[in-house]
Amino acid sequence: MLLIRRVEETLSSHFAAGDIPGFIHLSIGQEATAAGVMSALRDDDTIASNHRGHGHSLAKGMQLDGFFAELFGRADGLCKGRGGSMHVADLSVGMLGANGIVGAGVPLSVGSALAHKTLGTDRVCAAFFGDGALAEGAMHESLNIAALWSLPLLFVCENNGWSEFSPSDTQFAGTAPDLAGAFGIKAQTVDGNDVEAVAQAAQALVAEMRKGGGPRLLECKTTRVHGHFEGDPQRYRNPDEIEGLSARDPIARAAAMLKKRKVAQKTLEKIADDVDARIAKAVEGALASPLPDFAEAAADVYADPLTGGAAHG
Amino acid sequence: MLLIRRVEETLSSHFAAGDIPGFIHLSIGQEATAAGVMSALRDDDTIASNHRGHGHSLAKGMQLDGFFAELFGRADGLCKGRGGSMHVADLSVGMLGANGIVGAGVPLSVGSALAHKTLGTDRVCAAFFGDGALAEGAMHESLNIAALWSLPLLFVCENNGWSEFSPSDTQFAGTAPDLAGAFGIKAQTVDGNDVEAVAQAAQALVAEMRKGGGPRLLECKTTRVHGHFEGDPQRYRNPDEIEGLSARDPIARAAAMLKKRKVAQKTLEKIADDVDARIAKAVEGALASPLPDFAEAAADVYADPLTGGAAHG
Amino acid sequence: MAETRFVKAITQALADAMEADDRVVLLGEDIGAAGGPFSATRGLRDRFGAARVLDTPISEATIVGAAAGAAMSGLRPVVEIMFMDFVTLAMDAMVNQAAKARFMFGGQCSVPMVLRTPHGAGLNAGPQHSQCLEAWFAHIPGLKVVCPADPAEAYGLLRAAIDDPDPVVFIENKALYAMKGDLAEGAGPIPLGKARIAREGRDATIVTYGASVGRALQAAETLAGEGVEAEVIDLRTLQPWDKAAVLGSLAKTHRAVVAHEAVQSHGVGAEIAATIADEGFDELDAPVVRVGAPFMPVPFAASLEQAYLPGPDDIAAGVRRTLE
Amino acid sequence: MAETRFVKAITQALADAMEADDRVVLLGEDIGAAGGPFSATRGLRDRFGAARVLDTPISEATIVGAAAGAAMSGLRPVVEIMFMDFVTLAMDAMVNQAAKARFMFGGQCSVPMVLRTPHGAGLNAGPQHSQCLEAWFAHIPGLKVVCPADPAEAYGLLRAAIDDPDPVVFIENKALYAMKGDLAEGAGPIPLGKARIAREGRDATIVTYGASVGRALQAAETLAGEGVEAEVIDLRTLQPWDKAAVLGSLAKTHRAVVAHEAVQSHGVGAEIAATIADEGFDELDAPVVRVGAPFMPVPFAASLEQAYLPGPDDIAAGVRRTLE
Ligand SMILES: Cc1ncc(C[n+]2csc(CCOP(=O)(O)OP(=O)(O)O)c2C)c(N)n1
Ligand SMILES: Cc1ncc(C[n+]2csc(CCOP(=O)(O)OP(=O)(O)O)c2C)c(N)n1
Ligand SMILES: [Mg+2]
Ligand SMILES: [Mg+2]
Repeated sequence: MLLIRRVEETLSSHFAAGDIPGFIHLSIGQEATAAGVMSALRDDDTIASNHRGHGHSLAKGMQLDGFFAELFGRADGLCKGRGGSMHVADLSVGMLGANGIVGAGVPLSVGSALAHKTLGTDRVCAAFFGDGALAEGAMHESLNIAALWSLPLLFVCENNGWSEFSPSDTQFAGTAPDLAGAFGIKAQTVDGNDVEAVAQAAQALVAEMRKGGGPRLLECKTTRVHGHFEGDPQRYRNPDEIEGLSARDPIARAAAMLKKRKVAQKTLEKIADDVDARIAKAVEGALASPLPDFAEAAADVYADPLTGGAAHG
Repeated sequence: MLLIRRVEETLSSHFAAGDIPGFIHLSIGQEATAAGVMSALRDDDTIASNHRGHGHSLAKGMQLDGFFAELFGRADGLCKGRGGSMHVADLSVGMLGANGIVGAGVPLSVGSALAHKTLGTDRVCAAFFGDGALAEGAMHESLNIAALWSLPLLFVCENNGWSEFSPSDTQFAGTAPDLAGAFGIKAQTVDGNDVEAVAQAAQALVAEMRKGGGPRLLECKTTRVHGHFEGDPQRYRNPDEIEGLSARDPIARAAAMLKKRKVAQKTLEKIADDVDARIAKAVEGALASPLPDFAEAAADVYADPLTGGAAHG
Repeated sequence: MAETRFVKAITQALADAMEADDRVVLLGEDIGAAGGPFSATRGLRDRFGAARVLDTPISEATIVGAAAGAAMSGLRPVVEIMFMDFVTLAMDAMVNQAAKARFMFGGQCSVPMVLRTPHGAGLNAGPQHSQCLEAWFAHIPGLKVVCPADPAEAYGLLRAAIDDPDPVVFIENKALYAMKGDLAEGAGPIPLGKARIAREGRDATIVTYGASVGRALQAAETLAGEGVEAEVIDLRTLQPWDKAAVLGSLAKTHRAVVAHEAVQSHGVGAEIAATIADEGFDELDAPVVRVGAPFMPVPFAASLEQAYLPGPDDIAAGVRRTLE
Repeated sequence: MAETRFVKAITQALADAMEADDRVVLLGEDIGAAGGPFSATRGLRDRFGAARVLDTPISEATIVGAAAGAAMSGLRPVVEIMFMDFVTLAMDAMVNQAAKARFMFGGQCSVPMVLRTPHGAGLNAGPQHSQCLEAWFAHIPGLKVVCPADPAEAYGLLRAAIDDPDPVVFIENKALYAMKGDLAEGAGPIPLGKARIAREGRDATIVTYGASVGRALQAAETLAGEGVEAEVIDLRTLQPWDKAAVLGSLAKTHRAVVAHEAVQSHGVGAEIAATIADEGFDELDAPVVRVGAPFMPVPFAASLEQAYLPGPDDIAAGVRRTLE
């Protein structure tokens, strides 16, 4: 969680400095959902993510150096600089990619969960999506198919109350749990800024899923602290609302909880120092990484370079 | 209702005789839903239909001669022979077309209802779709938008228990009313083979809608007596099930009800004779109608034939 | 005459069309209260009200389908799809419904709607936010496809698109939004289906559209320095396209280059080059050259994206090849 | 050698692929218990079980997206879309997800999936059940596109498509399903990307694919009676396509006709003709002629549909035009 926060703070300043091309969507204020859910998953489980995917990626164990290099558009990026923030992926840890198309990760998850089931494993897949994605037809189709086929698929709705610049109530007439309920899918809502609450709920749901219980939905009520993307002036938002978010900060709450449990201040500081050191090294590596090679990219559109007379195009 | 039945019986025999190109989907056994719902609609209301649209069309007042000529692929068809059964339409009576794409009529209805509302009328739109269409994402998106915008849109689900060759329970994990409920849309289920029950429910719902009550959903439980399309041997269906359908026949039930209310047998016979005479005339006209002209069709792709140097293509 | 940015010309065209006709309504994601992700609809909700500038949920398939249904029921909707890559979600509505309604219902109705959407790369927005998919729509009978090159063109063509009785896909290259240009006071619609000569020349014809018009003009400038006078034809409308203008120019220059930002293979340029290779064959003195993007998704990294984008140099090289 | 119908060759290829590799699973509407709307999967559910032959709800977008996700997670799915017109609902999954995953994830994964779908007219199925939309897919880097011409070709190409590590759109002209032809015992895959010469000739080259191969062969027969020997090239694969084979034939005949059932404008033929007009320019002795469907939706009535379909006569006329 702290890693996610520090990484995104680092990204925010590097973005402002112009080191990062394109646009990036930060999950500052939402870290507990990724960390909590991932506590229930194993390395061989899979997840599909959305445009706001840094937290999901890092919590699932994505390699930090490759992550930074990717966002900086460098050759050593996990995606060799071809995807960036919106497409960062690490298949080796079951992270099937951030996604630029709202809702599109959900059908991918249906397929991934189907593969887990068909191949006779007890793996599960988790699909992360926002409240805005609830309006997409893909959500509905996926809930239905997951229910009909009893797939090991955890639907994780990160409800941060905003869909870009529009408040949720202009976007969706129901709620995620009600929608799941219409398909007979068991759903639960938790305070998404309370990492323990998220973890407990996710662990219980995933345990049921591993035993063949079928799909589940977890709604995490959470807070988007930054703009929709970095650089968004958020004119559409009441400054008081943003101000009020600090009381719900998941990192501060987790730190307070740990203190209450008598975790030594030194231990916490040590964690923070480690995180910062890892980030510093990753950023340094990313900035030192060469720009990607165009010819190499062009050769990687297909797995199978064609021989003979045929040429793509 | 009787008109629909007799028309479709006529189509069935002409199809078997090879007079009708393509494939046709009959609504024999489902006539009461179309007739009942349409009793609640005015001429200036609109409907959108699906692939099984003969009943909706005729109940909305589609011209019979043009209907037959269309299904026979003739120049005097309502669509000049370009659409056939799956695309028969009569905009002059607010019938926005049968539709070959499952679920696609529903977003069109959203737009039509939006137009009614934006133009300040008290018109409503009714969208007809089957239980199989519930699985399409368009259903979900349309329910959501209709609810958010409080549109005068009546969702009519004709639940005949089949989606082509597959029984409903393999197709949709919930029910239409539950789904509507997830969006806060008031829903009602009726015996779709009881024309009075359908009519009463539709009239009550539409009255609320005209007063600005927003969308409603009406589920009609009904029976598909013929195959999915004409010529379908229905090997996937238990013959006993089909046998049993006669007890629920909406036409027989309506006739019995009218008898009980002391409508004279002669009156009923007169209606039947009128219907048959209209059909006979329409079929005759259709068979006498010339084949459509290709050049005329080619000129009708755009409203606006382009001048100057530009040519389409 | 006032200097206007491209995106402001779009806003102006929308506003003037809404002023002229009450039936014109706008639909799209974040176009109302927020004024649009690229600010193309800024101020319109305040001016025309929330009933005519509709903020929609993230439901591309249904908002395009609804636009078609509304167009069949008395409105003239203009729907915005935030990035052209997202039309992948709305193809049924556009292609099976809007495009075919008139024909398949025997001419009973028109579907007067416009789908506005930005295409193009240059913002490091990556593979799912940069595509140019106009060739898909140009392949579909019943649709018109428009792609303007500068602010005045954007204004006039959008007015014409909204006035048009048929469904129109109106494509705005997002790299042009900030472009400045003159827009005449009281400008009117520019007829669809008519190309314009953006620069006259006698040695070779460059056929292009959208943001590539500017690139072609730069190429022509470079070539002029080499003594080569290239004629630049801005198609404006891709479906229908102005075959007479293209063949007319070819009859003068006998050399043709077709350039666009979309992937070259199976792009709009293929149709133009193929038509030239048939109907213009007797006029041709050189191979018909195409300049388009390479056969790969649009890459994210700035360095890759720059190498990916077909630029003025590529176009100039194409022209030189026809003169070899 | 056994005489087999086209649709049975498809079934056989699916069965053999499933036998050879447990990871091959089928998804589609009514493909299981009912054996498929065109019977292409008849008997497979009984043979391989319901877990590998999945009857899906009517949710095209999600079943194609799920196929992509499953392919990234260890399966090799073959998904059936009942009519090609319905791919309009699944374009995001195919184009933004499956096609790009490999490239945009830096080569971390492949997406070994096949989307099977029937295209084409002739059944009076009307404007929304007859379209040929292969040009859309051929325009998308990352996809392969295949369209076989007879039963043996269907078998071999489908085996290759299922074996292929990349996402493949496999298109079956529905008018061919009943076609009979020989299928060799123990036939194997036919490599993607290689054309075949369906008939040799020296006077003109007809480049075509799918059901139009048969039409081109008929045209060639007619032309032979007039003393014109046309070479017929069956492309088999549209993306990639065998440029060397086409240009090689052109070098011999110096005349080219490109024929397909899809709408001519912006069809696959445009790319081929445009390539010929560039790379084959020096070999050309005549205009490059295209033969495709007119620019209108596929009409329903039998009389209109017959007039609509580009047939052997149209192809023969095209060849004659190159010889004028
Ligand atoms: C299909 C599609 N439509 C629209 C967009 C533009 N868009 C990106 S994020 C977003 C809002 C998503 O809201 P939500 O799902 O709640 O996620 P959040 O940003 O709040 O994390 C929109 C509309 C998109 N990327 N894809
Ligand atoms: C998008 C799409 N997918 C599939 C089909 C093929 N199809 C036609 S009707 C049908 C079943 C529809 O079932 P339902 O909605 O219950 O209507 P019913 O036929 O029972 O009246 C299917 C799958 C289609 N026409 N369109
Ligand atoms: Mg949100
Ligand atoms: Mg049904």
